[in-house]
This record gives sequence, C-alpha cells and structure tokens, in this order.
Amino acid sequence: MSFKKPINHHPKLETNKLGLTRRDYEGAVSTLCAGCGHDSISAAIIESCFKLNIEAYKVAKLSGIGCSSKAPAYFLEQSHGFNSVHGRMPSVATGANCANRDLMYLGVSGDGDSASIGLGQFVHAIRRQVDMVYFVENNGTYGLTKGQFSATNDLESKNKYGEDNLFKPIDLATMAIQLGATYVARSFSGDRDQLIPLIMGAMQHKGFALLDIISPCVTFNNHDSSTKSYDYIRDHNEAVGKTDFVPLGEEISTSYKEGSSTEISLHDGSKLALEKTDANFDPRDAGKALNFIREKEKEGKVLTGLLYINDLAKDLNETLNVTQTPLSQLQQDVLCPGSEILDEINQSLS
Amino acid sequence: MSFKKPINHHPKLETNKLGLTRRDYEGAVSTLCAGCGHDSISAAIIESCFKLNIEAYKVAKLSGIGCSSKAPAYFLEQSHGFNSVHGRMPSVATGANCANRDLMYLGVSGDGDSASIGLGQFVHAIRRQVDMVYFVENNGTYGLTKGQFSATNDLESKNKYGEDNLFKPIDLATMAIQLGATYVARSFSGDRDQLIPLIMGAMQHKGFALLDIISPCVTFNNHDSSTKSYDYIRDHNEAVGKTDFVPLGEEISTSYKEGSSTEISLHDGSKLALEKTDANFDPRDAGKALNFIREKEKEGKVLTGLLYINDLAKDLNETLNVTQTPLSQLQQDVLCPGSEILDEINQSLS
Amino acid sequence: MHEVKSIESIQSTNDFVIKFANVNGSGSASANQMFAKAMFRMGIPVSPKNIFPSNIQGLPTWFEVRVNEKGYLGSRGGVDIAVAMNPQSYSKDVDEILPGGYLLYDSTWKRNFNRKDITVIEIPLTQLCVEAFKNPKQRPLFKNIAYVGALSVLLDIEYEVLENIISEQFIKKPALIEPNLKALNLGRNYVLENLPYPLGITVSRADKLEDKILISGNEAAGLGAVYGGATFCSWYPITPSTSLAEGYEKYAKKFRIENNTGKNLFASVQAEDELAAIGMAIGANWNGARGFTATSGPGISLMSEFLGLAYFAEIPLVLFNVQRGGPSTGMPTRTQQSDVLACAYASHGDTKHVVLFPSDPKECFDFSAQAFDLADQLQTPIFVVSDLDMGMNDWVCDKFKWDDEYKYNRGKVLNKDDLDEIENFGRYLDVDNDGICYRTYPGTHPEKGAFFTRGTSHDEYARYTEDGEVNAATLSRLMKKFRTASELVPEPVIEINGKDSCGVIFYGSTSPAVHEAKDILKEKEINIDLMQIRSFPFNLDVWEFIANHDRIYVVEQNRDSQMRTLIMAEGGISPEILRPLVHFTGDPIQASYIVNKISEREVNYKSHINAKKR
Amino acid sequence: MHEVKSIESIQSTNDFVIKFANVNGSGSASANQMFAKAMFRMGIPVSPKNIFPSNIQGLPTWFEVRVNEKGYLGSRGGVDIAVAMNPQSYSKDVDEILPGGYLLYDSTWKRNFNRKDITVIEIPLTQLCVEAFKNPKQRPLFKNIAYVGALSVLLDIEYEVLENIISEQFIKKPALIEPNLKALNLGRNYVLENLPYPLGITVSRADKLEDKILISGNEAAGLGAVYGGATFCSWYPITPSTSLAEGYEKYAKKFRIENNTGKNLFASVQAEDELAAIGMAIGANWNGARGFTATSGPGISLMSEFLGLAYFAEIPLVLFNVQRGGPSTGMPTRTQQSDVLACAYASHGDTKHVVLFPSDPKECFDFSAQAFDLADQLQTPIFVVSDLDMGMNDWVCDKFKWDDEYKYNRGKVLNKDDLDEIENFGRYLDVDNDGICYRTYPGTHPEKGAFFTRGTSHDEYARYTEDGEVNAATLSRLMKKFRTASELVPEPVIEINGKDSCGVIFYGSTSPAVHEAKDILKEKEINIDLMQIRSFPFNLDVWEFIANHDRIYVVEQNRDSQMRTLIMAEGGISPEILRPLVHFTGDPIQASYIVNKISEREVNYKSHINAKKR
Ligand SMILES: Cc1ncc(C[n+]2csc(CCOP(=O)(O)OP(=O)(O)O)c2C)c(N)n1
Ligand SMILES: Cc1ncc(C[n+]2csc(CCOP(=O)(O)OP(=O)(O)O)c2C)c(N)n1
Ligand code: SF4
Ligand code: SF4
Ligand SMILES: [Mg+2]
Ligand SMILES: [Mg+2]
Repeated sequence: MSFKKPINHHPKLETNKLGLTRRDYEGAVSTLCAGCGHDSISAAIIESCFKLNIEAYKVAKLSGIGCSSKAPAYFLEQSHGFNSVHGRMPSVATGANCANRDLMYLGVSGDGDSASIGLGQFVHAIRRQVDMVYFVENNGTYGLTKGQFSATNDLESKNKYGEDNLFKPIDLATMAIQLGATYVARSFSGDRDQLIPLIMGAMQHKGFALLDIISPCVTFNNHDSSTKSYDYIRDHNEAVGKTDFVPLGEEISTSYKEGSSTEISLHDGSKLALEKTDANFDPRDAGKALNFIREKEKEGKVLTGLLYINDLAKDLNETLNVTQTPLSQLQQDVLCPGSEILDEINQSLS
Repeated sequence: MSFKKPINHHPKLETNKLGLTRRDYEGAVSTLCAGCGHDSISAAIIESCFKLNIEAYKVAKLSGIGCSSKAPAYFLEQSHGFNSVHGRMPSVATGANCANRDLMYLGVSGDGDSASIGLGQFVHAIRRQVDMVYFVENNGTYGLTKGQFSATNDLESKNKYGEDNLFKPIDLATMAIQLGATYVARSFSGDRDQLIPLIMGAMQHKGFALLDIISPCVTFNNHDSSTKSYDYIRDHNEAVGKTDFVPLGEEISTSYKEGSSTEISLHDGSKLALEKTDANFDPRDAGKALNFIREKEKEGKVLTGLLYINDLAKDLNETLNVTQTPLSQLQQDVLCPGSEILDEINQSLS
Repeated sequence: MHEVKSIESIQSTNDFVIKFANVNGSGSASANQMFAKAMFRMGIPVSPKNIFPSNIQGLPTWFEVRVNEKGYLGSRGGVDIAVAMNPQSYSKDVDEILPGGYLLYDSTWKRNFNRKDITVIEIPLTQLCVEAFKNPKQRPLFKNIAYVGALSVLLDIEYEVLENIISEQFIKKPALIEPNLKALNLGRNYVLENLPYPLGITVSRADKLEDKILISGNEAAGLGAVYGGATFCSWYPITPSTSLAEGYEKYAKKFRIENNTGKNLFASVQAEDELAAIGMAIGANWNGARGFTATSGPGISLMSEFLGLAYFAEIPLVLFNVQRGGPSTGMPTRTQQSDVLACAYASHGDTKHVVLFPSDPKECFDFSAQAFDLADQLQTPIFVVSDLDMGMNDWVCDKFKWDDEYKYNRGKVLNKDDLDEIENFGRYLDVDNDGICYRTYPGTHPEKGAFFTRGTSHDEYARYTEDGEVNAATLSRLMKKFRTASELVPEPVIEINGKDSCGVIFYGSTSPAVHEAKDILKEKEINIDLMQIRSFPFNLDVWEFIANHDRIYVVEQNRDSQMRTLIMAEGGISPEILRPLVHFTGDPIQASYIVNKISEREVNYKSHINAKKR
Repeated sequence: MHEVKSIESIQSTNDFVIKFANVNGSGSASANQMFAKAMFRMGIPVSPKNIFPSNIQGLPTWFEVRVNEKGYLGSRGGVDIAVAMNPQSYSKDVDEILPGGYLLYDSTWKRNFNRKDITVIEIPLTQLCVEAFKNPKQRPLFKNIAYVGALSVLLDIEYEVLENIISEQFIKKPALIEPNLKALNLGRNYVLENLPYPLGITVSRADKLEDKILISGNEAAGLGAVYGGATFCSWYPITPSTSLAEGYEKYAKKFRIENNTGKNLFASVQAEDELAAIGMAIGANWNGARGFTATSGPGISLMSEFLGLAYFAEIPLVLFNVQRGGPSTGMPTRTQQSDVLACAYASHGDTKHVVLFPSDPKECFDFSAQAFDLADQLQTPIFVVSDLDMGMNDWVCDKFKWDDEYKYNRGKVLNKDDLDEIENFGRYLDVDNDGICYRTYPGTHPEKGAFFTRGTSHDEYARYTEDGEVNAATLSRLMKKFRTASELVPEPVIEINGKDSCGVIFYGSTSPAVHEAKDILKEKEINIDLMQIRSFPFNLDVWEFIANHDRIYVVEQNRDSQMRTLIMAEGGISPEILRPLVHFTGDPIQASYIVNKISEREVNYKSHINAKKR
C-alpha cells in the first residue's frame, strides 16, 4: 500500500535552481521495514535529483518485483513509474528508452531480480548499452519472499537461521565491466557521502550505468554471520578513493592532495573528480579495474567507489541510428507512407 | 530427419579396450550442411569417447534447439539423448545430473542457445558447478533460423548480406572463468589435434567444464567479412600451448621442450600435459588467465587451448550432500517413511 | 470495561469469530497460532486465517479465527471479538465488530471508539510488559502472549492447554518457557484482578476432533511428496507456494537421511527462476527420479513452454500450483482459483493436462503422494492445484493414513531384462492400446533401449519426422492417453440430498463454505446435491451427475467461471444448465454468499415451475 | 519421352498442380517462384506452397504450385506434373503423380520409374548446364532456371513474361540477366529440338488478376505495421514469424528515413529471447510509441507472464503470432491453427485477449494496421494470428488500399492541456463508462498526470491496494472493456446460400479450401452458409449466425477444435450444434477433405429429417 504524504511547503526549506525543495522529489511514504537499506538509497536518489535540478516529470522509474523494486514508489512522485514483472525490468526499460530518448531512465532492481531470474536481461541491456541508471539494491537475500539466499550472497555467509549458503556469489559489477558497461560503481546504502556523487555521475553519464549498492536487509540479512550486514560492510568496505561530482560550470574544489586526483568529463559537461589512492587502479582501464577488484576480494575486502568509466560509448539509440525526436512524438504525416506509395507497392507485387 | 546408418563391422577396424570400434560411437547420419563445423565436433566427441573407452549407454546427451543442438543425434547412438527447448538445456541437465550421478553428461548448445535465450541458465549451471561437459558450438550466428547475428558475433563482423553487427560480443569463456567454472577451454572445430585432448580432459574433469568451440557455419557465416569463418580463425588463432591427454597409468611422452610443460591430474587419475609457451599465462590462475585472454583479444587474436582449470571444486551433488547411489535407483523401502512415522506426525499435529 | 447498553451483548459457546489486528513483522503470528491451537486442543473445530499484506514489516495484518463446534470452518464474515493491537487499523477493525460484540485493545494509550453497541475491554498491555520485562526487544512479543493470557480468562480457555502448548513450542529453547508463561499470566492476572469475566462468549471442551489434525495444505503436500517417493525438488520462491517446497525439505531432512553415511536421499535446488525450476524437474524425471516443482500463477505462465515439452515428449512431472490472486502479479497474499484454465490448457498447440484439485490438507497429502504415481503411470505432467487459503493456513482435517502394503506404481518402465527380451523397442509404440507407451531410463542397457527425447514431431521410434500423418497419429494417441487418464484420476465426491434438487459443483478450498451453505439452505427448504470435482480430465461420474441435474451452480473463486468453461468445453454441456456462482475479491467465499445467490435463483425457479404447473 | 499407354494423359488448360522436388539449400526457390510469378503475370490464379524441412541444406524440399483459372487456390492434393530434381525423394514424388500425369526429371542419370500410367519427360539438365556454363558453382542454380525454360515450352508459357521477370529480378545485378536467359533458353531449346510439345496440360493468358497482387502474409503484415504507424519492433527469430519482422524492417528502411538527417524514424531490436521481445514492446507502448513483436507458438508460451501484465496494467501492444505445428517445438515448418486458446486466454488468472484472424495477405495488411489503433483504443494487447501457410507463402489477394483521409486513433491519451483542465486525474477511472480509461505518456506534464503502472492490484488512481472489493471492481471493469472490444473488432464475413442450409464457421488460412468446398457441395445439392470469423471477442453477428443455424461445422486446423471451444465457452452455445471439422497433420486442409466430412454427415442428416417427415 502506498500512502500519500501531505506536502507542506515550509518557507525555509532549501530550494534548487528550479525553485524546488527536496520534498518535491519525494514519493509516497515507504512501506519497507524501518532501517531497510533501500530507503537510504531512495533518499540518496532524491538528494541527487535535487542537486542536479532534475525535472521529475522527465524521469521514468522502472523496476521489477521485490522490496527493492517497490522503492520507485517512494521517490519522485511526479515521475511515471513502472513496476513490471520479476526480473524483466531491463527489457521494459530498453523499449521505453527507444520510444523516447528525451527522458532519463532509472531502473531499480534487487539482487534476486537481477542476478537470478533477470540475469539474461541484465546482461543484454548492458550489451545494448541502454542509456539508463541501473540500481541493484543488493542485500544478498530475497527480502520480499522472506529471506532465501540470493545469487549474490557470499559463500561463507549464513542466513538468519544459521544455514550455510552453498554457492559462490555472482559479482554483478565485475560482470558489467566485463560486458562493456560504461559506468560501473559499487557503493553502500549506509555511505551517503560516497553514494550521492556516484548517483549524480551516473545520471549525467550517457550509456549504461550500473550502481551495485550493498543495501542491508535488516529483517533477513543483517545478523552477525551475514556478509551483507551494516556491520560487515562498514568493516570490510574499501573505497577506491573519494568521488566528487562537479556540476557544469562550477570549479573543482576537492580536498584531495595535489596530484592525487583525476577528472572525468560527463556527457553534459559536468565532471567527476576522483581521488587516486592506488597506482594499480585506474577506472578508465577495465583490465586494471577487474584485477584490482579481484585482488581486494582476495584480501576479504569489498571494493567500493567508481570502478570503471568510459565516456566514449554509443548508446542504443545512436547505435540504431534513431532520430532525435522521440519516436513517441512522431505524427502520422511522417509515419504513414500514404496511398500513392501503396499503389507503387501494389504495382511491384503484380 | 535422422537416417540410420548401416553398421557394418569391418573386421580390420581398430578397437578400443571395450572391443568397440569408432563406428560403435557414431550416431545417425548428420543432416547438417556439408562442411558445417558442428559435424567436426561430433567427430571429435566420437574419437574422444573411443579413446577413453567410454560405455556409451552411461552417457546422457542433452541439448537445446539449433543446428548445434541437433548434433547429439549424430554421435553415440547408444546414449539417451534429450533435445529440449531453446536455451534451457542447462536446467534439464542439472535435474538429470541430480537424479543420477553415475552417468556422464554432455551438454551441446549453440551461441544463440547459450549466449542469448539461455544465458541465465548457462550462468547458473556454472554457479552450481553441475558436473558436465558443456559444448558451445559457436558460429556467431543463428544457423537454424537462417543467419541472424548471435550475441557472440564480433562488433566488426558483417553478415552474409554485408550488414554490420552493431553490438559487442559476449565472451562465454571469459564469463565462465569469472563465474568459477573449473575447466574452461576454447578451441576450433577445424583443429582436431587441439580439440580432442581438450574434450578428453573435460570428460575426465569433475565439475563444470566449458568447451567454447568456434565452429564455422558454412552457409551463413563463413564469408570474408566474418570473424568466425574457417579462414579468419586459422589466421587469428593463437594457442596457449599444446595440450596432451595422458590416460591413467600411461607415461607422459610429449614432445615439449624440457621444463616447458605442466601436468594436471584429473579426477580419475589421468593427466593433462600442458605445454607452457608464455610466462604470463597459467591456467591455474584465473586472474592471469583472464588478463591473458584480454591481452590477446586486444592484439586481435583468438586465444585457444585450456584457459583455466581448477581440480579441487565440489560439484553440485557433493555440495548438496547427495547420496552416492543414484536417486533414480532408490527404492520405496528407503524413500517412504511408512505408517508408523506418519502416526507420529499425526500426533505432533494434534 | 464499559458494558453494552443499546443492545444485548453476544452470548455463545464454541461459536464465534475472533479477529486479531496486528502490525506486520511484530511477531504476533506465534501468539495468535497459540490461541487457535488451544481451541483445537480443547476439541473445538477452529479455522485460523492469516490475512497479511505483501510486505515484510509495519503494515496492518490480521489473524481471523472462526471457532465453531458444529465444524463450519469456512470464512463467516463479521467479527464477534476484535483484538485490536494496531492503531493504524483501529477504525476498520472496530467497524467490523458485530453489534453486541467485544473489543479488546491496548489501553496503555486510551481511546474512545464511538460505538455504543459493543463491549470495550481495556488492558494496558504495553504498560504491563514494560513493567514486567527488562529487555525492550522482547516486550512486543510478550505483549502478544499477554493478550492470549487475558483471553484465556475472558473466554474460559483451559490454562493447562496453553501451558502445554508453550512447553512444547519451546522444547528446544527451555529458557524461554518461563518468560512466556510469565507473559501469559500477566494477561490472565490483569483480567482476574480488574475485569468482569468470563464474557458472554466462552469456550468449553468439546472433544470433537479425535481423528483430526491441524496443518496447512502446503506442509501436507510437502509431506505427501516425501511419502510419494519424490527425491528431487526444484523451485523458485513465490508466495504462497514457498512453504510447500520448504515443507518437503523439512520432512526430507528428517526422514531421508542415509543410515550410515548421513547423506541425503534427496536433492532440493532453489532454482534461478521458474523456467529453470521446471526444467530441472523435467531433467530429473526423464532420468528416472521422481521430481517436482511448486509455484504460483506467474510461475505457471513462465513454465508454459516447458509444460508443452513435457506433454509432447511424455515426461512425468509433478507441479504444485498454490493459487493466489491474479492476473499478473495481482494479489500475492490473497486467495483465488483463477488458474484453472491456465493449468488445464497450459502451453501453445493442442495440449491438455491432468489436474488434481485437493480440497483440504488431507487431500493435499493424499493427492501429492498419488500425483507421483499418476505422473509415472501417465508419463505426463500432473498438476496439483490448491490455493493460498488452504495452502498457507492451518486447517482442521482428518489424520493422514498410509497403507504400508501399498507399492509405488512407476509406470511402464523397461529394465535391462525386459529389454533383453524385446525385439523391437519403440519409445512411442502404443503396445497396450491405452495411449501409454514404454520408456527406459538412461543407463539401463548397453545396447538396447536408448532413444532420443524431443519436443519436435517424432515417430513411434522417437525419430524426428516431418510426416504429417505420423505426427497426427501421435497427437491422436495423446488424446487416447488423456481418456485413459480420466479412469485413473480421483473421482468426484458426490452427495445427493433429495429429489429434484439443484446441483452444486465445487472444488478446492470452497468446500467448507459450500457444506455450510448446504445446511443453511436445507433449513430454507432448498436441497442441493453436491459434487466436489477432484480432477481433470473429468471422469464418468462427473458427467453422470451433470446429466442428472437440470440446473447446477458452479461455485468458484474466479471471475470467468473457469471450471464451468472447462466443463462446457470438454463435455459438450449445455450452458443454461451450468450457472456461474463466482466470487473473486481474493477473500475466501462465505457460506452466506452462496446461500444468497442460490436461494435467490432457486426461489425464482420454484415459482416459475409452480406457475407452469398451474 | 514415353507416352502414356494404359490411360489417357491428363488434358487441361489453366488447371493443374505442379510440384517441384528439390534439395534444400540448392537454390531452387527463385526458379520455382519465377514459375509461379509467370502464371500470375499471365493472369491465371496461382498458389505456390513451399514445403520445407526444419533444416538448412541437403534434405528434400518441395514447391507445390496450384494453377486454377477459377481461382480455387487451396491445397488440392494429387500432382499433375512432377518436376523431380531430387533422387532422394524420387519414389515419393513419383508415387504422388495422378494417373495420366507427367514426370519431368534430370535424365543426366537415366532411370526407370515403373509407372506405366504417366508420361515421363527426360531432360539431361545437369549435362546441359555442364556443357553451357563454366563456373561449377553456378551450374546447380542454372539447372533450375533451365527446367523453367523447358516447362515454358511444354506448357506454353509466354516467353516475354519470363524474360521480364528475369530482367526485373536482376535489375540491380544486370550482369546476371544474360546467363539466366541463357539457362532459360537451354531448357526451351532442348524441348523445342528433342521433345513433343506442348503437353496435354497447358496455360493460356486469362487476365483474371487485374486487381490482385501476389504477396506473403508476413510481408503484408510487416508493411501493415509501417502503415499503422508502428515505430518500434522487438522480436526474436523463430520460424515462421521471422520474415514478418524482416518485412517490417525492409519497408521501414525504405519509407521511414528522416528527410534531412537520414536517421531512422523507427527502431527495431532483435531481442535475446521472447520474454525480452515482449518486454521491450510493452516498454515502448507504455512510453507512447506504437510497438509490436512477432513470434510463433513457443514464443507465445514464453510471453505469457508479460501478457498478463499488459492485460492487467492496460498497456497497448500488438503481437503477431504466425502459427506453426505444435505442441512444443512441434513441426516448425508446417502449418496449424492450434494456438487459438493459448492466445485468447494467455496468462494465469482471469485474462481474455483480443485476437484478430486474417484470412489472406490483404487482411494481414489491413488487420496489422488496424491492430495498432485497436491496441491504443482498448489499451490492451491485440493478437494478430495467422499461420505458416499464409505467412510464408505468396498468396494471390486483392490490392492493398489506403485512405489518406483516415487518421490514426491513438485512444484516450491526455496531453498537457487536457491535464491542465482536469481536477482529478485517475489512470483507472472509468469516466466514459465503457471500461476504457484515460492514460498519459511519461513526460507529459510537470505536475500532473504521473501515475505508477503495476501488475499488482491497484485502485482507480493506480495506487497499490489489497482491498478485495476494489480489485474485484477493476476485474469487472476489464470485462466491460472486453465487451466494448467486441464492438470495435472486425465483424465476421457471412455468406448465406440457401434456406435450411447448414452453417460452416472457419477462419484464417482455410478460407480458399472452404470456398472451394462450398462450390463442390453445391453441385452435390448441399448448400452451406459461411461465416469467416475475423476476431475474438465475438460480436453480435457471430451469435446471430449461430442462432440461425441448427447445425454448424467448425473447420479448423488443430486437434482440439479450439475455436469451437472458444465459441461454446464464451457464448453458451449448445455443443450439439457445433460440429468439429478438424485437420491437424500440419499440411493445409483440402477442399475435398471438407467436402467428404460435410457431405457424409449432411446426407445422414437429410435422411434423418426425411425419415422424420414421413
Ligand atoms: C515470476 C515470479 N516469481 C517469483 C516471484 C516472487 N518474488 C517476489 S520478490 C522476489 C525476490 C526479490 O528479491 P530481490 O530482487 O533481491 O529483492 P529484495 O526484496 O531483496 O529487495 C520473488 C522471488 C514473483 N513475484 N514473480
Ligand atoms: C523459444 C524458441 N524461440 C525461437 C526458436 C527458433 N530457433 C530455433 S534455433 C534458433 C537459434 C539457434 O542458434 P544457435 O543456438 O546459435 O545454433 P546454430 O543453429 O547456430 O548452431 C532459434 C532462434 C525456438 N525454437 N524456440
Ligand atoms: S524485508 Fe529486508 S529488503 Fe525487504 S523491506 Fe524489510 S529490510 Fe528491506
Ligand atoms: S546452417 Fe550453418 S550451423 Fe546450420 S548446419 Fe548449416 S553450416 Fe551448420
Ligand atoms: Mg535482495
Ligand atoms: Mg550459432
């Protein structure tokens, strides 16, 4: 059930360039469990949209089925949303994207939704380079069906009842880099400072952007023997370095040490400033990125931050050479060849 | 249609330890196009089974739908075969494998079957470490539906009619290594000498063995601008080194230079002898293997040979702690708890 | 506690509906179930129904318990006693109370409920628990136990019964027994000391349930699969079927461990989706194991392609569909019977499937075990179709029985010796002229009996063919097999109650409501004959019952009268005879609803007939 | 050439069946099609049918051409002239020749065929080509052209007609014109110089096809989608639907390129499977584009879950199902009509879908274009269901027409201005009381009109609800919408032919056979009234036709009389009235089959009636 929040505009609330407050980016009241990581991600999305001065009605929110997939109801009330079927959001997003290239597409999914039933669609949306931000709200469990292991759950992790997970995890971020996704980040719902710039960067990126966000399930996977709990991630999280989002036209003013940062330009001219902490790591080199992830994994660490970026990719509409005008807006005059041409066709068939 | 070949035992035909000739391992007459790579793979399977003295009736052949998926009809007449539905062979093989761990499972699939519709099942069969040999007869095209691009087709490749493939390929071998498959090889249907030992090794391996075999489609993808043609692969193929299969109890007698070879023991005690040609490559180190593949790919080469092996993996039945006796052979006495226990259960429910 | 003024308060023994309103995820389930179990232990027929949101925590959830000595256990409607523990839903909860009914709420925060016609019972549960228990995490749980304690005094529930239930429940965590008893007595004592008791509504030992048990259909079906010899289960989580696979695993882990080795005599795999789940089950059955999968509506849709394969390649398979509210994702936590057509005709092309319809947990157990025999005998998928109401709620039903003399029927399977004696094995040769052919398992014989299983058209020797006549012959044989099936599946349960009666056809979980309606109608001098359909294809008894009635109401919980459609389509039954009586809100149908619908039309009918006679 | 002795050789003009037997992958298709086209150009009705294996190269394949001046173009059975180019299938091919018929074969390798009752025409085609053409790769292709040349003399086909066809065909590769003409004359000259000609069977210009064209249903439907304004196509290759998506792309690439930019005014995506294909089409339609997908049986099964979503969330969608032989993978290269139920009731839960049944390429074009309007008007999936026979073979049909005055109907869509004027937008408010509500596209208005699309139960404002009554109201409104649909879909084509006639219901590709059967039956003094059903839900005319007949044969190409089932289930029609007349070998039904079935039963019927009268 979704409850509508009363929107009382408090005159003192901060506004952005569109004159909107954060409240204007909210959605219905969440019905997720108190403390669920997914709610923090919704909050970070709200903050990112506020900061980027996004017009909510030009955003489409799509999801599959799961607690995570309910989340789009809890942000951006003024956006159209589509809660589709389990694991198949990527195809719906692909079609939507082809129909109207002018909107921004936010896909929200869970680890069950993306790594099990939806794995094929996940991979092929990447392969097609659908221009969207794809959130995996990754809790290592099937929240909505009450705590079964998901395919991203770690081998050594146990469930709430002390049973062992028997299978190795699928690392969606690694897989995405391997497949050519052009913006791949991992983060943690509990780390707002890291998460928000990564989301902002993803929103301004053209092409497929994956945000694999560890998002603890307080009800079914936040116990001591879990490797997706708040505590575990706080302890084992290792960031590749800080990321700052620098809006178009603003000066970079990061706190990084001299020479220790890199800038990456995004599609609209805004920038990402990345702190460099390790010589072996470069988010523009897929091979290095993959090695670094693998290395850290061996050390028992969960590497977070912007793992890979490639700003030169063609998105699906470009690849298909689709007109700039949204297909949904084309009118009959350009769509229908008309009777004269039909007569010619008839001619050629007789 | 499948035609039955007259089996005339010629007295001079070579026999193996079971007293069988190669003919005994054949199947129906192939109805594939003359020159189709898939037929060479069938021949290599026949040769491997002959050499390994395999009892055909203890083999189960499973496939999806496609020209490649027809192939199991053309070898091992005495084996049960299952030509299932498009892309879903892995799940059928998984269930079959759980039902009877005593048989050997050969899964035969195509690049359309495995990299598109069947990708999710492919990944999850690997994740579960189903004990089987999984052949991808990879021709970069949908043979049976007449030549559409498949998801393994290379970006720069064109189809028969000169149209461009617009999307990047999915590399199933890389993906399999990433996911923890324990035996991953790439080969070429035209290279019998390389292929046969790799198949033999896979058959003796316990766990999931992937053979990604480039298998040209003479009808739809063997033209000049194809990167899966006989000519292209002959020109761009770079082997990681020779592989020899050494049956249990036999001496290794390879032609490799001193110190340039490695031995790997297989499940049943037989061995693989691997020639070492590059210091950067070690098929027992997944990270190195992945890097090497990536490097060669950048050089425009197709790396073939045994890419990765790990002989310590648990297969699905071990992971699930399944009894040694095939489940299919368990009888009612051990299966049915009987009326006394039922009375106790009734008691506990009242 | 203020007393009812404007109206008499309800007086009854062993006949009432109590509804607990809680917050989802607050741990109320075990306290509420304890209440239901206590009724059962006192020998009073009881039917608890969990009404829960598709959500994990924080939303309203209800637990409705009907207590009825006569054994009427369908949903009744109306609430006699509301235990309102969720302020979010107070207004709805209070509205539902029948005039003269009772409201118990947590008066730690006092309220005025603005209904003069009910008795309001105020117990400061939270406050009591805060005072009594130190650990704040435990308080909400004990609050629930405390209201059970309070009810035990108010309704006169035997204390020892509750005490025993608690001791049994925590047999493995004995440290918890004492605090639970403490909570129980907290509620008891508060009532004993502060409130008048008992209420007008009370319970009293009835000893009506000697041969009965209390169990959910899913657990029963899971146990049935163990008894039926299933060694393989592949499934994908989906409400309301999840607990069926879990039930199988639970019992298999108990009774299917190899003696010396400690190894499992079964394998259960949580698949990556429903397509894989059914694919695995097909692979296992093809390879000679008894395998099954369990799912709900969306899963059936996803399994359609594979179901066509199993039908056409003739692979045994058992599939449990625990129905929920459709279409699409629909109402995942509500009950319907709206997958009847989707199951009977699943997949493209000419396909028809065998479907069993259990009507209570006992039949869930029986049909589950029987389904594996039928699958092997008929070499085709067998659907066992129940629903959320029966699958997830505990129902009172007959004790399970097992005949140790009974031998599994593995169907027509040739072993090595058989093959040695056979000249000419053909997988699809109709040797016995019943449409069922002989199969072999892989690995049976070094030289004979191997064949190629395929979903493409094939001849009698399992060879691919494009010969249209050969393929048509296969399709016709499959129809013959389907006719054979109609002789093997469970026959309907028929109850004839008078001459000239109208017929009522029903199936599955509407059974309690239909039986209750029958008795009510009888009092109104409307006799109805009942037929509980238990399987598709329909057998002769079904057609006979229909032929013997000139008007039949078909009771079902879907919009499109799907069973009626199936009967018309398969039997060539005139539609005027079959009258839809449908209910599809997702809540279980009530006897009163059936009574209203039937009596309305029957009264018309009778005046019509009488007019004719005149 | 040995002449027939034991029997008269067949004599006829413009009325025969010729069957070409070739090897798959040998490039015979274009020569055979040239032959068919020549008939068409001479104004003689012709129906070519490609009978091909599910295989790429090396297996037998046939091309059967019926030439019939009267316009009977269904499959006829029997062969008058066999062109046997494949020794693998000689025996079958020769067997099929009718007594008095003709056999042409490649006598480079001489044979004795052991049939005294046919005329054998020997032409050493291979040898001729070896002598005439240097490039060995070209020879097999030219061999095929050469037999067309030979036939042109034997049957008296106008040379200029063939010459023109060749020139047109190679308009872009003019270098190929000369060698093709050379091959043609190779065959011509051989006959002219060595054999008696013409045969007893000949053709002669008839000019019957002035307003006709020759096209396959798939190409027509693809073109219809372009005319209907489809801008998005997502599909997965599957026989026999592939050429529909390809047809769309072909025409879109011609007529849908943006003027200045050269960019595409459409997008076509080859999906990774059928689930993704329909998911994409749903996404596109939700977002305001007209999108479709095309598939065949197995795809329908795989799309079931998504179809339920589109039904329940009310998203427009056009889905082409070009049916093949089922169940399962079945007979991928044969024709059936066995997905009727799978389409009409696709998905779990209570679902019903709108289905259009074109009966020739003209209707494929018309219904394809119309389907996009219907989808937008009704906000639901529209199935267009054809089959392999009509989809992949070229059929003679009326020329396509387009009314330039006609405006697309995009249905109830609110734009920004509309929203500005609306107080209270609710996506699922039934404002007009026809069951169809108002939608908005994403991105329409900064503040109003956004809603949340979902497959879970929802209220009139698209909010999730677990209120059973609200959900039941939605389901009931969807039934109302379905009734509205019955007024918008194409009505049946009815032909009444006499008093007391029996009725015949048919649909789709059986049309030519049914019409031919009607004429034959008329000669036997059996009049039949025809109703070609063109859509589901059935509209009033359908029920009226049925009500006016006491016996109706339902002709269909499936085992289970699926359309009959649908009629009974939806209309409450008494089953005795509807008599199944089914054919399901995968080959197209023949007029003679229909005639036999009907006359048998009608003769019984008449004697029965007469007996009664006496
Ligand atoms: C086809 C289908 N199968 C199964 C389900 C049941 N189901 C609902 S949510 C879910 C898993 C959700 O897990 P995840 O995507 O990780 O989301 P979370 O709840 O953990 O955020 C499943 C299996 C369904 N709705 N549809
Ligand atoms: C569900 C389903 N969709 C589509 C098809 C049609 N189909 C048959 S084979 C095939 C592709 C085969 O390609 P691949 O696996 O690469 O095999 P190849 O023929 O190239 O060896 C397709 C799409 C089908 N049989 N079933
Ligand atoms: S169950 Fe887990 S994932 Fe779902 S809302 Fe609760 S905490 Fe979040
Ligand atoms: S079409 Fe291609 S893949 Fe298929 S049999 Fe021919 S050569 Fe092989
Ligand atoms: Mg999850
Ligand atoms: Mg291929």
